[in-house]
Amino acid sequence: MASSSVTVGVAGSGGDGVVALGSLLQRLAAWQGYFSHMLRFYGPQIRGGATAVRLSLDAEGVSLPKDSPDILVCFDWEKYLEVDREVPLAPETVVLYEKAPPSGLRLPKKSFEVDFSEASRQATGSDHNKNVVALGLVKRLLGLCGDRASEAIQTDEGLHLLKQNVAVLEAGELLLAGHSFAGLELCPAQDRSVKVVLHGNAAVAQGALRAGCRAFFGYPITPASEIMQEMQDKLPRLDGVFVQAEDEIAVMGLALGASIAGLKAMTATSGPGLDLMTEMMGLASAAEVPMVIVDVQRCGPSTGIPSKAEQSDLNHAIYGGHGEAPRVVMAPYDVPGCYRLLVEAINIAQRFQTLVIVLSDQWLGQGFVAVNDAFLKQDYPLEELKRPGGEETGDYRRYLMTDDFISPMAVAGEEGLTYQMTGLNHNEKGWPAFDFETNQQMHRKRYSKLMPLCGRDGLVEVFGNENCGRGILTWGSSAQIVLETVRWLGLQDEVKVCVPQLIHPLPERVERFVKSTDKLLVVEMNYSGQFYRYLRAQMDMPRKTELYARAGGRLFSRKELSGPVTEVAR
Amino acid sequence: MASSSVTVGVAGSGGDGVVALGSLLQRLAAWQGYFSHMLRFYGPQIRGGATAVRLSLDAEGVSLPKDSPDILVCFDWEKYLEVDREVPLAPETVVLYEKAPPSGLRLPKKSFEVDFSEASRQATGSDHNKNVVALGLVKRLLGLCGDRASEAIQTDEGLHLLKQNVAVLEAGELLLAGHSFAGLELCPAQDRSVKVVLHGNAAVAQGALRAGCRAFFGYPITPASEIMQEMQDKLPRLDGVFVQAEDEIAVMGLALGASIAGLKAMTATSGPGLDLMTEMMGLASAAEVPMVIVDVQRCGPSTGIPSKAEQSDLNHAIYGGHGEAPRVVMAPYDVPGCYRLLVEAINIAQRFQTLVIVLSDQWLGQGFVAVNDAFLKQDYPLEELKRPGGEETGDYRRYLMTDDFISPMAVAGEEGLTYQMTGLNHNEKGWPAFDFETNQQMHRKRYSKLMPLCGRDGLVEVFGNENCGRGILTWGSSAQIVLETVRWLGLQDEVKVCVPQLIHPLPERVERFVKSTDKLLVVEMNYSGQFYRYLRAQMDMPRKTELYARAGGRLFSRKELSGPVTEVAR
Amino acid sequence: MMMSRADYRTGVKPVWCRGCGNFGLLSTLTRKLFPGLGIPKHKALVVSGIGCSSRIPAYIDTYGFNSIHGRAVTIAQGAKLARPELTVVVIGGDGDFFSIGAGHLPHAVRRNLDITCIMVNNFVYALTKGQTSPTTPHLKRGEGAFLSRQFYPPVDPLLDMLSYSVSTRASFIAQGIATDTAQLGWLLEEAVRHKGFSFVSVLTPCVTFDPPELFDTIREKARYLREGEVVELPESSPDTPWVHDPQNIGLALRLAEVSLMEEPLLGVFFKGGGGMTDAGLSAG
Amino acid sequence: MMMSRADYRTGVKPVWCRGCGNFGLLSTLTRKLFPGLGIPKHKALVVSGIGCSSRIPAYIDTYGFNSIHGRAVTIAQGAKLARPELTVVVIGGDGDFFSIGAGHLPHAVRRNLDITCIMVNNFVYALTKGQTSPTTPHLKRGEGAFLSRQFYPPVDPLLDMLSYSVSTRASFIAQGIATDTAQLGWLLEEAVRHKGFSFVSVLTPCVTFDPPELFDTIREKARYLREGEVVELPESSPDTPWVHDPQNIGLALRLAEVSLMEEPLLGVFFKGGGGMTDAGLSAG
Ligand SMILES: Cc1ncc(C[n+]2csc(CCOP(=O)(O)OP(=O)(O)O)c2C)c(N)n1
Ligand SMILES: Cc1ncc(C[n+]2csc(CCOP(=O)(O)OP(=O)(O)O)c2C)c(N)n1
Ligand code: SF4
Ligand code: SF4
Ligand SMILES: [Mg+2]
Ligand SMILES: [Mg+2]
Repeated sequence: MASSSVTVGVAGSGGDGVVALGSLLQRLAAWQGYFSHMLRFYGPQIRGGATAVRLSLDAEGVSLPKDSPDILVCFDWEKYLEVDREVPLAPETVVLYEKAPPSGLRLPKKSFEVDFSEASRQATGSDHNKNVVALGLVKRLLGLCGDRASEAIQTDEGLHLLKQNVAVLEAGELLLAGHSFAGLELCPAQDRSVKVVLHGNAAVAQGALRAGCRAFFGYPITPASEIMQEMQDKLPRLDGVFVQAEDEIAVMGLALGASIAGLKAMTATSGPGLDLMTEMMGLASAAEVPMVIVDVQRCGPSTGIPSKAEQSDLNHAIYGGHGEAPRVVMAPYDVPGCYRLLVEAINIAQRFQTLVIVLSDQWLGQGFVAVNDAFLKQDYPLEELKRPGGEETGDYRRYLMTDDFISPMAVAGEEGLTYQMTGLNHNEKGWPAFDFETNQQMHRKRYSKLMPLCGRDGLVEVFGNENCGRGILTWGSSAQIVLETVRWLGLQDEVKVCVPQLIHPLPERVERFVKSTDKLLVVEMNYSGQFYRYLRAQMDMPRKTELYARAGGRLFSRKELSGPVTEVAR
Repeated sequence: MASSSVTVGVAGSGGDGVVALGSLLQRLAAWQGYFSHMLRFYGPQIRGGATAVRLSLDAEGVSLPKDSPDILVCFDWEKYLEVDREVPLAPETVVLYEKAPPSGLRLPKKSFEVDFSEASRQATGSDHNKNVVALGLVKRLLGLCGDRASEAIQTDEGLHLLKQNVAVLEAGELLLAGHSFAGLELCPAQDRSVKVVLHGNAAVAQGALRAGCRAFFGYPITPASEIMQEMQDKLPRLDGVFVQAEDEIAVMGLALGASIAGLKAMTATSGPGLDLMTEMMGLASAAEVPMVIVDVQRCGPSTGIPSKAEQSDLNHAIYGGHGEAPRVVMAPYDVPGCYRLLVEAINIAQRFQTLVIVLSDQWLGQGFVAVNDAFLKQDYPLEELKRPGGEETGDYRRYLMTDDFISPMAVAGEEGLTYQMTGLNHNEKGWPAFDFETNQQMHRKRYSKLMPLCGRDGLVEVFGNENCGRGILTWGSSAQIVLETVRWLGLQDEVKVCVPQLIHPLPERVERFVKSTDKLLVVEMNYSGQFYRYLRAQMDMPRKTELYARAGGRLFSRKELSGPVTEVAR
Repeated sequence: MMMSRADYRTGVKPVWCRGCGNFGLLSTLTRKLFPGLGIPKHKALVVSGIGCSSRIPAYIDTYGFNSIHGRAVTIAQGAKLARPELTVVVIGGDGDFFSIGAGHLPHAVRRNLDITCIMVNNFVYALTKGQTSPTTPHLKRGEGAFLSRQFYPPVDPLLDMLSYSVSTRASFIAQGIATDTAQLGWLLEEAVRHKGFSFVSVLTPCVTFDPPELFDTIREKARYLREGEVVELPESSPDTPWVHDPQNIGLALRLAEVSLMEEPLLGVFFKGGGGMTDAGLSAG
Repeated sequence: MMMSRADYRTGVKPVWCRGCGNFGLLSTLTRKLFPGLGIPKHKALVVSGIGCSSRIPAYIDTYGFNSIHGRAVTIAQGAKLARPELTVVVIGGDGDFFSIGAGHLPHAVRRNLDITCIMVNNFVYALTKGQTSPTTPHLKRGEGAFLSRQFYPPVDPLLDMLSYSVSTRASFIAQGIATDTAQLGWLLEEAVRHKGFSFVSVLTPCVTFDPPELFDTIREKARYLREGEVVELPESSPDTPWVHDPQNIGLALRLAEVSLMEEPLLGVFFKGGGGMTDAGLSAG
């Protein structure tokens, strides 16, 4: 009986080619039409330490890797033990390992010692390709022998390693030939179209470019650097502007400068960098300069755990900075959503002349998925600045009070429309003003202009039975596991799930969702329940509201969430 | 009939000696035992522009200046019109002015043109001392002729200007001799002890020194610079450390360095500087380094209105910074409170090894009051770091998990107790740790250690009839006007007022207060109701809760607040 | 389109004190620099930080941005990259450029975009009411009549800018004085014309917070640098005088070592070769 | 109390790659510097920023603080002011010191507190996986074999530190190489002994992200500076060689102009006179 979804784990040291094995498997499968999702884990070593991946291959849609892999390839038990919590063994796990396990470790029944290195040596004279040997074996176990494999190997850049190593791959396929591995074989992919493989950081960059972003400024920081990398690679060809700056304050200054001169500008960072941007965030808000910041969240506070996900920057995104500097906060929950939401974010920044902060996180940003490429091909309407009509010449008022509180904006360089901006409180002309009335009026302008966003129902997704009174509210990548857990427990009819991608200002649809429940669960990955408290601050919650929140450092698992999810559905 | 309280206004240009007049009057009166409170206002000019003061003199206790002065001294009507909203005329105001008013301006009945300059010239040959002439006249009108005046002039440093100008003062006293000014005379001060004259910024600095603060690092910023000034003057004599640094990031770095080496360290800043401290705030919290930041709030966002008060940094103080970095947030509401709260803040920082943010504001910080000096003479117990017991040598664990979550702390330089700090997630030894369990445990430690503060009832004041069900919650300097308004409306028995000086973590006494009301009003000076939303996020509020909040730039007045206050009391 | 001088002033009245040196800079910009180079007002962008000097954009009717303390040069670079046809001028105080903003300068120099920085050096934090700035002359406590709160030696803006320029050899570095608007106008024109990063230090009196002796001393001791003429060194200098050659960075470094308080030199210190093309940056 | 070498290591295993130059620095500190100067471990404080190099405090059993990116030098100064008897050492990367942290350096130099900064210059942002840093050698795209993403010229740490020191004349500035721990140990001892601010640049291979050619070139071209001996200049230099005198700041500025990629000079560049007393600062 073939499965619709199989999870493969690989563990070893960096030098064993662990991540390469996972990536190759993912790409090969994508050519056969399989969806997939790969999680990567590293030990504390900067390079070459313990490494693991956990990877789901799915015939029907992207699903999360199971908590324990169905197949584990282990190159090195010592390294495995540094990351075992990320690829734990279940009794059913099929283990393919190279060297004998340490005496204390009890392996599942179906464990096989396989000399990958030897097979590599036999095929090529060196054991450099033991990961390709293992790939061959896994490929056979999964029944991944579709007709497109050789085409893929010939044409896919990402598979060029296999091109020179077809013999090694084939050697792997022949190993353990005498054993049967029932239940590991994958069903044929439902939709055979080749899937696109990318991670959230790449999707963010590509979405931004699609929306017309032509100016990116960055400073390296884990786990956001891939966005900068992608922008550095792509912007020059698009005649865009790219600078790796001296720090995150400069990043924001450069980006604001580009924005007032008419380019759609953005940056990406993680927690510590976001902190440094705080003062500039206030300036962007006060002077109403369009700007997008993507924050790929990692564990805080301070340097925290740079390589692991957490959802703990929400407070700063919403409330960070002195004074009152309204901004928009959004959060995608999956990789295609990263793309779509960047289009939205750039659009909103332009339309509302506002700062938009997009909260991604380490596992969304760095986890590779194979998905349908529909989101890339879709049509996206783009928004541009509201422009002065022409009649203003001579008395152009940059901060004119209009009905929708959005003033027509000229950009530096346009004839007849010179104006002066300032972070000081200012009047409609942009000139400094030190009186209460103007201060109040401009606060009102900056807050009110964003209110129409609350009606954007499309930025909130509700899954499950809309009529039931049990609800779960969650945001960002946690939503993926919540949804999987509900499915896994078969509770789709018992509980509905609301995932807002616009978080601030709070969409009306979220309020309606909360009002329609009598029992509510909020799930998020941070210690203090930031989203929960943000919701409470805005509206009344059902008496029976529970919060499931904890610090990051390990992904939520289905097992972990099944308690609270079952409880709310009951 | 003598009054127990009179409000005097002065307006003119900077060169007219407006502020000097106010200060001299305040000091002279303080020597007679009068309480007083002086508010200062400036126009946009950097120096020498429009200037005004509004000053209450009170025989019974510190009271706020009335919305309109009983006496206005005006040196220059043109300048007056730039600040007229701050010293508005009432029909009863007695106006003493030098030059004829512009034609459009209607003066109250009791208005007198007085040639202060001429009187000055007659007494000294120059018109430099016209403000002293006016002082003489006002002094007579108020009946401030107590026996201590000449002693004061001889001995008080702050009055040395009068020492050489006794003749001028006397010339002023003789002006308008033929008129009667009934009702302006002040009752004798109830308590004749000489009052101490200082502003909140000075009180902050002195309180900190009293608590043993011996390291101050600062960067100039309005309206906090006076704290730095005071520290720069006083620390050297106390063998303390002072540096004016290159920016606010360096300020925090220097202060953290001094703190880990065993000095009680602090800084003071305002909004933009606080933004720049964000990343360091997280480090202080993560590494559990004692630290106090005083934020003298001004209008935001961004540069805003640097010279005017607002209460809009609360969100950043509570929530600012990526990740979850627990800290303590406190807010004094009057000048003696600034002193007392700094003692508390430094104590709490030491005892809990935590970051404490104290929120003052421009008018609290820069407004001079004359008050009883009891708060200076009081006994204040001081707290010191919880120290390692001695048995640790060899295996000292800096972040030991203890029952109260506070670990004994050694400071750099102590023998046998070396340890390594980091902003990375770390274990009890302080060594980097990248696992979820340690991350969760250390979050719990940092949050839980602060919980005992919630029981500190003494940090919350409740005024009025504790048994009534109508309540007002307010914080910071707004509390002064709320309390005055309640008194002014005679509603002390109808409504009780709760003023927490500890704001975060939320004191239980605030929760009890809220629970004991069925109708509640929250008053604060910011646009979005930050304190109100913070309360909502923590607890259920009565269905009938109203918020009165608006941006800064003008002080609340009794008249403005009487509507909402009457409404809640009804 | 011809611009008259008046075209470059907005209707906003400066908040500066009477006699403030900033008025000299304002008129140099609106009456000399912009009309002199014929820059249409919409083609210019003036970015400033925070300080007395930084209030200037509100008074100049070009595009303007009075931004935040110390960061103007970053905003200016972003705008220049986005619209290379703009004439971008950065204005800030000594605190702005060399205290809180000091970290941005070496990087701006090496990027070498065609922008012009004007540092209004009044030796003090004026807007915040007279604290010492990084350029406040160094006097030990009680040693001199003024500014005695400064305990550590001042930074040396010209020397620093020059040392940052050693690798690029492409910057323009000059010093003028707000009280000689004729020379200042010329220096600023040269700076704007220079293709690449330019830095002009403008010695500017703050009549409210500087002790009057400070500027009296500066004016008295000031000497003009002229290309091809012998440099007048202060008497204390052990160096043999040389002929001023602003193309020679070695000589420029020696010039910059002359102490400002001993002999303020006015003129072009260094004028390097052309910079990289702006495109270089986005080709990254 | 005598300290053995082992006393200065904690039980924490370094996370660095095999072959990383940081091991050389670690052993220089724990086996040479601290025992050599007989500094009891509780009398030393090592403050670092963020980066591969900045992980070092966890491995050294003195007081230590692995702080945040670019700010270590500020924390170090605060600690030194509070406890002048501490030996305070700052360790950070090239990114730490000269990118995000660049603004703190001129001010640290002029304060001239008795602390020692060690810049681990590996020419790259290593911890974040290989981006260009401010010291990455400048090659136009495609021109050289390595690091071709760097489009603007590198900053010059030694020249900058020297130019900051011109006013104080009191700093100590040196360059060593992580692969010669004997000289490095001596340089660090001198730096710590120097009463005042010291800055030591340590050329350090990053075996993971540097192209191997980079360090091969550096090692091959490196020359030692010795007091009283003639300075060996690169062939391209037009200068006439001179006798090395680290007390002469003018000569030091000339030394610093020698391009690192042409001839990395190892030794003490400058050693100024004693600084102000630390007390000067708090006497303010
Ligand atoms: C982050 C931040 N810190 C401090 C301030 C307060 N501040 C305003 S202007 C200024 C310095 C003014 O000195 P300078 O740059 O020399 O300009 P000047 O007023 O002398 O022209 C300071 C510290 C601020 N606005 N922002
Ligand atoms: C504010 C902030 N921005 C960015 C980062 C990410 N980051 C960590 S280390 C580093 C640079 C590392 O380079 P370097 O300082 O040269 O040290 P190395 O790793 O090469 O030793 C950066 C940018 C950070 N930790 N904090
Ligand atoms: S304080 Fe000084 S710099 Fe500021 S406006 Fe007045 S004179 Fe000019
Ligand atoms: S990446 Fe480079 S600097 Fe970092 S540990 Fe590895 S070799 Fe050392
Ligand atoms: Mg200045
Ligand atoms: Mg480096």
